[in-house]
Amino acid sequence: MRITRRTLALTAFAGAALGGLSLASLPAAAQDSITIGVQVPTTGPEATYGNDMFNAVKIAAQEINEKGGLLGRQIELTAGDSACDPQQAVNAASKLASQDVVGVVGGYCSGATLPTLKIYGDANIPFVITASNSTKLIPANPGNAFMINSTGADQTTKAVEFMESKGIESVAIVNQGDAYSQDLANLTRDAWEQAGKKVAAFETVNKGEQDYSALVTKIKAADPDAVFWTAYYADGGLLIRQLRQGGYRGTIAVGDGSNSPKLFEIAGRAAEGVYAFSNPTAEFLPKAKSFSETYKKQFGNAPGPYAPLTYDGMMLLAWAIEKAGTTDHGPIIEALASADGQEWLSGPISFTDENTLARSNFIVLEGKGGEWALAE
Amino acid sequence: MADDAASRRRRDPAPSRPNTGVAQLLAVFDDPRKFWLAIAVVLVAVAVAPLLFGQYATVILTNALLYVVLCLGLNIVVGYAGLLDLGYAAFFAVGAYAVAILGQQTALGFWAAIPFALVAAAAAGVIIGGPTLRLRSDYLAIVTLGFGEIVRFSARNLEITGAASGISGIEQPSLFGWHIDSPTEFYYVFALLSVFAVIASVRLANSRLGRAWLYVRHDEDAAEAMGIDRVRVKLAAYVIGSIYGAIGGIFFAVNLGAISPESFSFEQSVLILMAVILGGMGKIPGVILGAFIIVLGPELLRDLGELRLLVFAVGLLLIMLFRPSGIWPSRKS
Amino acid sequence: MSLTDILMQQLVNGLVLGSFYALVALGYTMIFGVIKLLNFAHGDVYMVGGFVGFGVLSAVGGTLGADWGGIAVAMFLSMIAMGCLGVVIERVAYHPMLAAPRLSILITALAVSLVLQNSVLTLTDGQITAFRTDLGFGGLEIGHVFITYNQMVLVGTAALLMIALETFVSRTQYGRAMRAVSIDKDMCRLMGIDVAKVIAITFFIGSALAAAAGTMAGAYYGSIWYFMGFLIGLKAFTAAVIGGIGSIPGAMAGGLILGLLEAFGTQIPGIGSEWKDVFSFSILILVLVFKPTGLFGKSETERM
Amino acid sequence: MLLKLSDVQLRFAGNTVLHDVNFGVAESALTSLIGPNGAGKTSLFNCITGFYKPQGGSVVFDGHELLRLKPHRVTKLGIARTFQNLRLFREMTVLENVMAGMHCRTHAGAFAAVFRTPGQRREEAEIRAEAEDCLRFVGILDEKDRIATTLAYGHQRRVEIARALATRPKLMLLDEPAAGLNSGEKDELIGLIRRIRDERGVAVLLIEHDMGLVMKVSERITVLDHGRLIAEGTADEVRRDPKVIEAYLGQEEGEAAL
Repeated sequence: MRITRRTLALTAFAGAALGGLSLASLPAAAQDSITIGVQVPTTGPEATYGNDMFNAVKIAAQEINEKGGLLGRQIELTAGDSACDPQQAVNAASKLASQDVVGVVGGYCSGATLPTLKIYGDANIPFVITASNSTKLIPANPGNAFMINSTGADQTTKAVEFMESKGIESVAIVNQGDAYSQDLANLTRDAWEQAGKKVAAFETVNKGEQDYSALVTKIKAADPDAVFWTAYYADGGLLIRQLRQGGYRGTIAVGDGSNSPKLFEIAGRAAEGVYAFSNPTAEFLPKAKSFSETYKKQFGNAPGPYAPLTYDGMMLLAWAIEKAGTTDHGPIIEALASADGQEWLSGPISFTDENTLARSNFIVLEGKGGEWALAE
Repeated sequence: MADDAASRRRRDPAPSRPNTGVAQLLAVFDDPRKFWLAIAVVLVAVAVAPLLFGQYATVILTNALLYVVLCLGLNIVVGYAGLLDLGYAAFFAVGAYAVAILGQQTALGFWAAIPFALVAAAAAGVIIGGPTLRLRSDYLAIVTLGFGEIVRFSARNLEITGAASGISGIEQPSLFGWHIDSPTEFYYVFALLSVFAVIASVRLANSRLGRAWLYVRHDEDAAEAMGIDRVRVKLAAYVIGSIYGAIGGIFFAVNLGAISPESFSFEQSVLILMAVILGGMGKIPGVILGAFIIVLGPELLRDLGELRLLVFAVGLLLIMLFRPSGIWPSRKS
Repeated sequence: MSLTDILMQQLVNGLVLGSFYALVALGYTMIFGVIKLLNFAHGDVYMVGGFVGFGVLSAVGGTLGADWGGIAVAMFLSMIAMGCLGVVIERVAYHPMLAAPRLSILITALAVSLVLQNSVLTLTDGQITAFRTDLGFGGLEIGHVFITYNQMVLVGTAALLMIALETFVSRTQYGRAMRAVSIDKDMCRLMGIDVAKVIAITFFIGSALAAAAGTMAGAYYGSIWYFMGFLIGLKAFTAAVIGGIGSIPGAMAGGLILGLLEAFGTQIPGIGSEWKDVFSFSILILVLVFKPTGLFGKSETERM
Repeated sequence: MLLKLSDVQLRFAGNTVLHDVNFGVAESALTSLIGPNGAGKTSLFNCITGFYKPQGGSVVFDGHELLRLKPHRVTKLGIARTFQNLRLFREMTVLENVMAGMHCRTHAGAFAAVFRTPGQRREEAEIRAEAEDCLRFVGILDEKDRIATTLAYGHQRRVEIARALATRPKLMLLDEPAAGLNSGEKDELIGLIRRIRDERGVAVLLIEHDMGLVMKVSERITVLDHGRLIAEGTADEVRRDPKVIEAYLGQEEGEAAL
């Protein structure tokens, strides 16, 4: 009889667990509100950025709700944690899809965003991607997703143009072996070689590796005019520090993943004069002033690098819903595609045929006195 | 591990097993009617779950069933043969990449690619296991860890594996005109795989080879004195484990449609191992329970967030210290 | 830079990196010596040591300054704290398992490693922590070869610690007992040696050395995070295996050899830096398969 | 000669454990290997069965050189052994323990097991039948479903013997099979050893300290002391050999009441 009881207990457990799952997938809000999904990493290595993006959406939704909501209904947010991991992102996306969301905003790690495109595509849910910008997303987009961050290709164009203007002839490109930084590194190498310049070294380091001295020596031996780090600030800080420590005196530039005040904490003085290519962050956007203040007041710190874009993403989606005049997915997607270049915090938004941002939004920053300032 | 034999018997009752000693506790499952009734209840529950619960639950359950396959495979290596494998995700990766690459580079269909993927995984198992299974058992753990990382780095660096971005646009398979595409369809595919995996595990455990694993794990010398080639028997466990991993990987790849190196990290290997140990090494129902805990736990306790892995790690430590045979009850001796 | 300059510079780089590997490898090898356990948690003790060192430096940096003086104090306190942590880990997790099958104790070690790692992950939200110091970038330039003062202090400290350890093991009563325990525990018990105490001391010293490495690495490289022990743990294990696991001089030599191999390996034409770790792990596997006793290890019969 | 050892030499870390040992076991013979503690008897067993690798000499069994063979190959050629300290598979039943012996006489692999091929099912039945037969032979068939390590000590010894028998050996090496048995059990053991030889035609080589048992059961006795072979012959010859008396008198326990 023992075993029968155990079987019963387990069955009960399984039933409860599944019940819990199906409850979790019920619409989070009452019938008369509009549910918007927010797909960002709220756990995992990139949680800081993810939470930052979520906060930006919260501010946007709050502002809309204070003005009476959308189509006369209030906005409810529901989070899907991608944890920057493809499998978890799929779980999160399925959860959002089964909650009948009107649209989804977010998307940070490109690798995690990629497999979710199909899920939203199958359900025809409008998806405004506010950070992920790998060019690999473009062919995988079934047509319902819209990328409002400039793609890696745009960043490459900016980087090449800027380095050429500085008279740089040879460059060493270093990435971190993840989808985002490898994509950017490859694009930059191709563009740089196409411009008839020299790629002196093309290197990959591993995340979490502390000692780059051997690489620094190799780079020094290749003697490039500039080093371009295409990955994130954490390891970038270490590399910059060791490059300078090892006596490298050329130009150092970093991609948008390294645009963080923490770069200065880690690299210290070595970060002075480092150039960063970045999508527009709040402090350099005149229109984002009040957004920054609200954010600081509400969350106690300054908005992170993807906050304004994500705020824009929510606002753009809201605009499209209003324009479509319905919560049906099809008309909203049509409305998004027709975005007419009107001004948002980060500038005008309109889309190419591939649903990517029609203009490059990249700016160049320079490390000055322990913080980022506009270069040029 | 008193329990391997127990679980085997639970699943596969011998027709006339007398109620002496240990067999007594398992007497319930010696009653074929009750045994098959329990099996039937489980199968019906598995079959109707997607109809009762929504799409989200279906996706999560699909994931849990994938873990069931992976965990049963690792269970053969760890639970039966007693080999600590810290790089199991590597075989998962070999299977996934093999079908993805064959699907993109060749005209082979999905089904025709499967044998190649399995052979690739078995070959990887032989290549890594062959030389290392002679070594001390703890060296094996670290070699498998190193091997897991080598596979992940290689996938990240090579052109053919799509480098860090991985491979996307993997075609979903069709079977006799039925295009396997929706989450619910994939759920049933994985449910079928799990059933096969359980049957194969039970049959293996009940075979000459399965007993040899236990002999070698309990006492290598005595086993060898009985004429059992311990290296060969361990290699068999390792290769079979790798095939299970590859099968999981193959269907993981077509289900997700896109794969990248992050899915095959050390953390993945550790999660699979945790499931096996938490549930109970060597016990098939325990391992299945472990797989469900590892997958459903974090979904049910979303608030845990970052604490998720810590909770599992502490659980693992407590299990090892206080109940090394795992959560699933053991037979008493 | 001429080829000679490059190679000389890589020699310096390899020595610095190798010093870290050697310090961590020593703990691996000593602990393996006394309880034949591959202590997976060792790399994480290094990591926690880095965080404790950072905590101490943040607290005392104001008064003592955050250059080598303050770092020395931080390192010392971190060594003591991690030494105690090592003893606690042994007592709580490994001691009850010593009679259990080897598989169980290995899994327990893995569990301890995961608990340490994820505790820090939870406390830091998985974020990298900047380890701020006042260390300068100055150094000596010999020809085209550049050696910073920091590198000199670091290699010097590592050498001092290793000399101290070697003296301890060969000259003191406990050191001799440690060697005796690694050969035959039962015989030691019969001879009245307090085996449990010797094991505790071994864990203390091994963990303290890892903490020294962790603190120095944090200060020298400028950042710490929860996962920093994983890679170095694997590398240090590789170093211990190259030298012959169980052998103290072997761990030192193995650390330096691996450091140098990695540094020079970067220069090998045709192999990109992305293959660096594959290169290290392949060395590990090759050594284990073809010369499992390493350079200095003694072969042991696992037979009855 | 079924088994022939010539000049077998074994050294451990500089200590010579076996000095040029020469001896043999005839087909279907009952032979004992005796000697004081530490004489190297078990080491010699380990050299024969492949667990130790002697530095020199040769071990020929049934026309095969065993010196470089792994233990499982030796067993497959027809040498089975028991262990001085019981080495039963813990937490497994008596029957499962004995089934281990059949491993080297059967072939079914993973594929056959997963698909339950007819050959595999036949083989499983054969394994079970033969294991039960071996248990019947040693007289403990009724205990086949108990956990082996819960049996009475004397019966655990028999499980080991049944397990060795299940390998279908030509030669069986028994390492102190009477240790820990009471006198009644010892008598039964003598009967069992004789039946192994008489009914199954298996030669037996015995290491034993109980001289009464050795003298009763052995046709030939070989004496080992400090790794050297010091005497060989029938029970009476050995009993009278002065070298043997000296070797045993030198021992404090004087356990050998010759």
